[in-house]
Amino acid sequence: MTTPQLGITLAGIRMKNPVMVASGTFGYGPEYADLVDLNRLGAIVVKGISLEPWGGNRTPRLVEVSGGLVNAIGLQNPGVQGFVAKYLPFLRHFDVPVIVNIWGKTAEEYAEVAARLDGTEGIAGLEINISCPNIKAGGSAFGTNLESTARVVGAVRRRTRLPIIPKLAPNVSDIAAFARCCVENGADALSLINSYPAMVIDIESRRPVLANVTGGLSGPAIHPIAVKLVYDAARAVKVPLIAIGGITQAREAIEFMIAGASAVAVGTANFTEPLTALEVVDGITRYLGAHGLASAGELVGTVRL
Amino acid sequence: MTTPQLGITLAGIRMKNPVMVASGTFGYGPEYADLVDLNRLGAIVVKGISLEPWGGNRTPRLVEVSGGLVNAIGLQNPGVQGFVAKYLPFLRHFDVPVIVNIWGKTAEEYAEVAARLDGTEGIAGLEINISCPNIKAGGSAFGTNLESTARVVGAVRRRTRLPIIPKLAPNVSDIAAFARCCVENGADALSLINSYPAMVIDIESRRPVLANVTGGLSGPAIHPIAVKLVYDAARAVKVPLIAIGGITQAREAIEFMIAGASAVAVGTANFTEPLTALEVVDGITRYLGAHGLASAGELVGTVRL
Amino acid sequence: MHVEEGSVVAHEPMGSAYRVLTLRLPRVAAQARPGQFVHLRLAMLSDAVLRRPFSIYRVDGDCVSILYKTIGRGTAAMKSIRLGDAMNVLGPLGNGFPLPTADAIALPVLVAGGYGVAPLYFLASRLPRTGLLFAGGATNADILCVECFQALGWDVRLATDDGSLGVRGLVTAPLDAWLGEARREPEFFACGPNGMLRAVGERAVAGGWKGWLSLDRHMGCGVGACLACVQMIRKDGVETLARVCKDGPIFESREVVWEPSEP
Amino acid sequence: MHVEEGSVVAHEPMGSAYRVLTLRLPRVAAQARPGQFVHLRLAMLSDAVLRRPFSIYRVDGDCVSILYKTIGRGTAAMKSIRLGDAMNVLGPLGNGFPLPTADAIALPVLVAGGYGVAPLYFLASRLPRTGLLFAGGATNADILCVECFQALGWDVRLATDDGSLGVRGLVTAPLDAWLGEARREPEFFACGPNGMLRAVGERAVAGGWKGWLSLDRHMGCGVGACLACVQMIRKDGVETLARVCKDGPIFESREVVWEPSEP
Ligand SMILES: Cc1cc2nc3c(=O)[nH]c(=O)nc-3n(C[C@H](O)[C@H](O)[C@H](O)COP(=O)(O)OP(=O)(O)OC[C@H]3O[C@@H](n4cnc5c(N)ncnc54)[C@H](O)[C@@H]3O)c2cc1C
Ligand SMILES: Cc1cc2nc3c(=O)[nH]c(=O)nc-3n(C[C@H](O)[C@H](O)[C@H](O)COP(=O)(O)OP(=O)(O)OC[C@H]3O[C@@H](n4cnc5c(N)ncnc54)[C@H](O)[C@@H]3O)c2cc1C
Ligand SMILES: Cc1cc2nc3c(=O)[nH]c(=O)nc-3n(C[C@H](O)[C@H](O)[C@H](O)COP(=O)(O)O)c2cc1C
Ligand SMILES: Cc1cc2nc3c(=O)[nH]c(=O)nc-3n(C[C@H](O)[C@H](O)[C@H](O)COP(=O)(O)O)c2cc1C
Ligand code: FES
Ligand code: FES
Repeated sequence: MTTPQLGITLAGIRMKNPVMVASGTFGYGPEYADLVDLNRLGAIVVKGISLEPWGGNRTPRLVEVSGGLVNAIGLQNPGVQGFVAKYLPFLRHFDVPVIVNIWGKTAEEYAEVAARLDGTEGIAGLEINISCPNIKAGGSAFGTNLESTARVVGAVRRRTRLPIIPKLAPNVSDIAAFARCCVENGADALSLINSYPAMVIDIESRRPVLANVTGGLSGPAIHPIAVKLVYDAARAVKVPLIAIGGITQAREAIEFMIAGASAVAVGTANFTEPLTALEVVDGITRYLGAHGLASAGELVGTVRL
Repeated sequence: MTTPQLGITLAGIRMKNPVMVASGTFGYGPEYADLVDLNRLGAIVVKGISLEPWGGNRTPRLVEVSGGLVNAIGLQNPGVQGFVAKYLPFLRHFDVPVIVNIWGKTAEEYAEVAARLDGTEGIAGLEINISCPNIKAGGSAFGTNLESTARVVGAVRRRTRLPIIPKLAPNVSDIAAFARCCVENGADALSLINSYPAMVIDIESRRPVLANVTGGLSGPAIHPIAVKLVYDAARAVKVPLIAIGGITQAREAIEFMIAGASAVAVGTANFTEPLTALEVVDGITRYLGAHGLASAGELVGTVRL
Repeated sequence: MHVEEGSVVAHEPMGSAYRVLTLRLPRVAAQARPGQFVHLRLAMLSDAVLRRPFSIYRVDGDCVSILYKTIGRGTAAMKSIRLGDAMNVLGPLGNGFPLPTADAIALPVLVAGGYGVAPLYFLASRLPRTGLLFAGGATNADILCVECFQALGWDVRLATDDGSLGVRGLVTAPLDAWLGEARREPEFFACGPNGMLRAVGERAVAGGWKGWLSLDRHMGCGVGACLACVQMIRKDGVETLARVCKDGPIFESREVVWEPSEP
Repeated sequence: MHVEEGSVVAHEPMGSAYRVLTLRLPRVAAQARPGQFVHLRLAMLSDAVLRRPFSIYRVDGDCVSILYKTIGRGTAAMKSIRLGDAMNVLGPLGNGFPLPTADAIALPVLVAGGYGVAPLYFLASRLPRTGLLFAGGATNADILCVECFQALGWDVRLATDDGSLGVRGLVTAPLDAWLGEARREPEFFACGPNGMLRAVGERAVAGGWKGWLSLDRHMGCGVGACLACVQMIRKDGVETLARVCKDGPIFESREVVWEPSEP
């Protein structure tokens, strides 16, 4: 038997395997480079970038809960210029596609960030974060409304030739409608999902644990929810899907692919175990071999009803 | 120091304490009666009842996931007549309010069930399940749409004098809108939340584990999501809230009350530990004492921002 | 039925693939009947919300034993249970086998697949008389307790898929061989995989004999509340959904309505 | 920085409220510097997604020790760690203390609150000379390692909130007493609660001395990726958000911009 082919081309981006690392959980690359061979990743999605540098929320920004964590980092970042100057040169040394997660407070800001990154060497695609639960303006507010979703995706589309990948919010009743809306407005692929709006209260002080009051739940807790959303989206659109939510080992990634995802991204599990993404790659390889599948693509959307 | 007062009156229903057991996780009462002193519960919410007996979904109906379980029981029940004949006489022997969870495939069916239970001795209130993720018609389809929510709640309101408590779906972007919609249509209180639409795929067979394909996620995994929804709903409406989702000990119940819930219901944890609800009652009592609070009510909605 | 906290008094391997866990549980022990099960809380697995059901294998005085196989994450975590640990147990649950009286005419014929031998051993130890045990498994490692049954005076016939012990093949092979030449009416008591139960049930129905089958269903509550474990049952011509945990796990062969897809 | 699987070679109580856990971790041990920490994966707590950070307390050959207190569910679960268990460790992390040279003029003055003594002991064991240790805690159970420091030739001054050991009061009481009559310039190395760090920092700034503070922040990744652990830092008049896990945990007193609400 020949070794299964893990390589995929997603929205024109060639990846060695379908396993990426999720925005905000892997920094900008250097943070984990001593531990993880970046060249072995399918792609790196960097922390969300905005037009200007942004300080994020006050601390505490993160709290562990059963089976996950709730974060309200608040999209702290060095701004598009800071990112290009400070991190992109480092990333260019590696043979791994870099996808930049972008956000803004208005559709125009999103588009402006996209325009500035368009044509910049070393960027393979843009993930549009319309679903961050942790900033007042923009973020989730965009991604839970069809009109503003269309506005943001359309605005970005008009200002870049890079593949664009809107990242959907999980807290909607009809994910299919949002998936279709994004595709109609020019999305080349979709990422789903972002963390789920959540809240933790310290019962002794009776204060929210997070300085931002609420945050986003990520980790194994949300995996079965994410599988359902991926399954629903896969039946609504034809563009490739990047599935995110609670992956800790190959099993959850394979579940996502069977449900219809072409690729996956590992988030919170990077904190638990920095080598998770590489273990997932190995696990998928073994699984494909054991199931007589010649390529990762042969697994996608093969759920048997 | 005097012992804190745990008793509450919720939508006119007098309860000895604010700790109930959630629909579908405690049967109709007799199942746990050997283990749990029913008279010590705040209220019992029985498994969802429809106009006619209903067989539910095929098995497997339930699967454990990390920090929770996904169920697709499919609302199997003996119908309103069967319930009244078979279980109500048993429940009448206890000094505990019985809240009947009702559902239908049309707004008229909901209303008809309500009408038949109206005036029946031994029923303290009706919880309207507009949020079950596990039946094709009705269920969640009602609860994620404001118009049908209004229609079902209004129809039930017109046919009963019992307190009515719509049970909200978690998979909406704007829980406040649904809370207000229910209140405008006559709700006396609100329950939130039901289990979250989810899916589990067996990677060996590539089949959904549940015969129903998808199901509802419950348990600790959804607790931080539920706290956020309760917090949002509490700021939108004035009627009392019954918080449900992932309670395993007093801590989570107290968190819900601080966020704005007047009462709570224990669901999945009944399976893990049948005595959970009673332990929660004891834990709340201790907490109120330790914090110098004279009654459970003094805790409700006291989150400090 | 109790929720009882019991301390571990023994936890030993049985053969290469199974373990026996013994807990001091006076209240459960006092009520337990053969065919009933206990629902074990796995506190060491902090992200598990469900208990795990295990047939009662032995009751010795205050102590209850189960015999288990590592299947998935719950039973894997159970390996770390140590002497003296406290375990929270819900039980005894389920209806249990009907106990034939000493003067019953039919010969007790037990049919076990793998760990299905556990409730049958408890049954044998409580029966006023002896009979036959047919035990099957994938390999000789899955054939358990043979000596214990023999010590009680039972006639034991074995089958393994790989022929490593007894006849090569399914347990129905030695069973059918015996049925072919049997001089007494059997009354079946069976516990094992669905396919085996169904095969035993078919023979019982065909022969007009009683056959008590212990069904294995994934469970939530274990007490009849959640309706996760239902099985279609036909009684007096009426089909109803029975709860395996509460109305079962033992059902008479004629009652069980097998799904077409079931093996 | 490595992810290293290490086996437990010792796990002993220290006094009534603390424990010392020692792991064989050759690669971490070879790199570790005083003030750095390790991020421990808690595999026994299956619903935990975050590691737990602990200062390196000792390095002896291939072995790394931490000294910990039971605070919440993670450290409670750690109590069940047994000899021979495998633990997954990420480390060493953070910047570590700057090591004063043998001929530095200032006197090393360590200030510890509770388990804050852990990195300071590692520091003392690596310093070419001795100095003073001020250690404080709620009660005498929170005063640790006094003999170890004395064995290294350090002068130890104690304070407890309840007066059960040393001066009654905060650790700043004996510190201020000493400062009042000190004949040498101190260089502070402090680890403990925020309030204590702030107090030490204020004294350092006021006196024009160096003060190295080891900050304690709740952490996600531990490697600078998640931005959970940020602290406002002023350098050359510019305020930036530093990551305590990566740019710290040690910051110089002048750099730390305390939030108004912080004690
Ligand atoms: C009435 C009854 C009696 C049983 N008696 C025994 C016994 O004596 N010895 C023994 O080794 N096993 C017995 N089992 C099976 C035992 O319950 C499962 O092997 C065990 O639950 C597997 O748990 P896990 O976490 O290791 O497996 P996983 O596959 O990780 O479990 C996932 C979920 O599926 C459930 N599950 C998996 N396999 C089974 C199964 N075969 N039956 C029921 N639920 C399952 C688990 O309980 C859990 O909820 C019995 C089952 C039932 C219903
Ligand atoms: C750089 C650094 C060095 C440390 N060194 C030591 C040491 O040598 N000995 C020692 O006993 N403790 C030390 N701590 C504190 C230790 O990390 C916490 O006590 C521990 O994480 C508590 O975990 P828990 O699950 O028991 O508590 P829980 O309160 O249940 O934990 C919940 C969450 O909060 C975090 N958390 C709780 N308290 C703290 C805290 N004080 N600091 C950081 N995170 C916290 C946990 O890591 C976890 O993510 C250090 C912390 C840091 C940041
Ligand atoms: C600490 C943290 C920071 C995050 N920052 C971002 C971000 O900047 N942009 C974004 O689109 N998603 C961000 N996310 C969401 C993740 O990319 C991912 O969608 C989510 O965590 C679910 O995946 P997981 O369960 O594997 O963590 C962040 C998540 C975490 C935990
Ligand atoms: C097995 C099972 C059956 C349920 N059946 C019903 C039902 O009939 N009607 C209903 O409104 N909710 C039903 N629920 C939802 C629960 O009442 C509750 O809202 C949900 O489980 C979240 O709470 P938990 O996390 O404490 O379980 C069911 C939940 C489970 C796990
Ligand atoms: S397991 Fe809940 S009804 Fe049987
Ligand atoms: S803990 Fe992640 S950046 Fe410091």
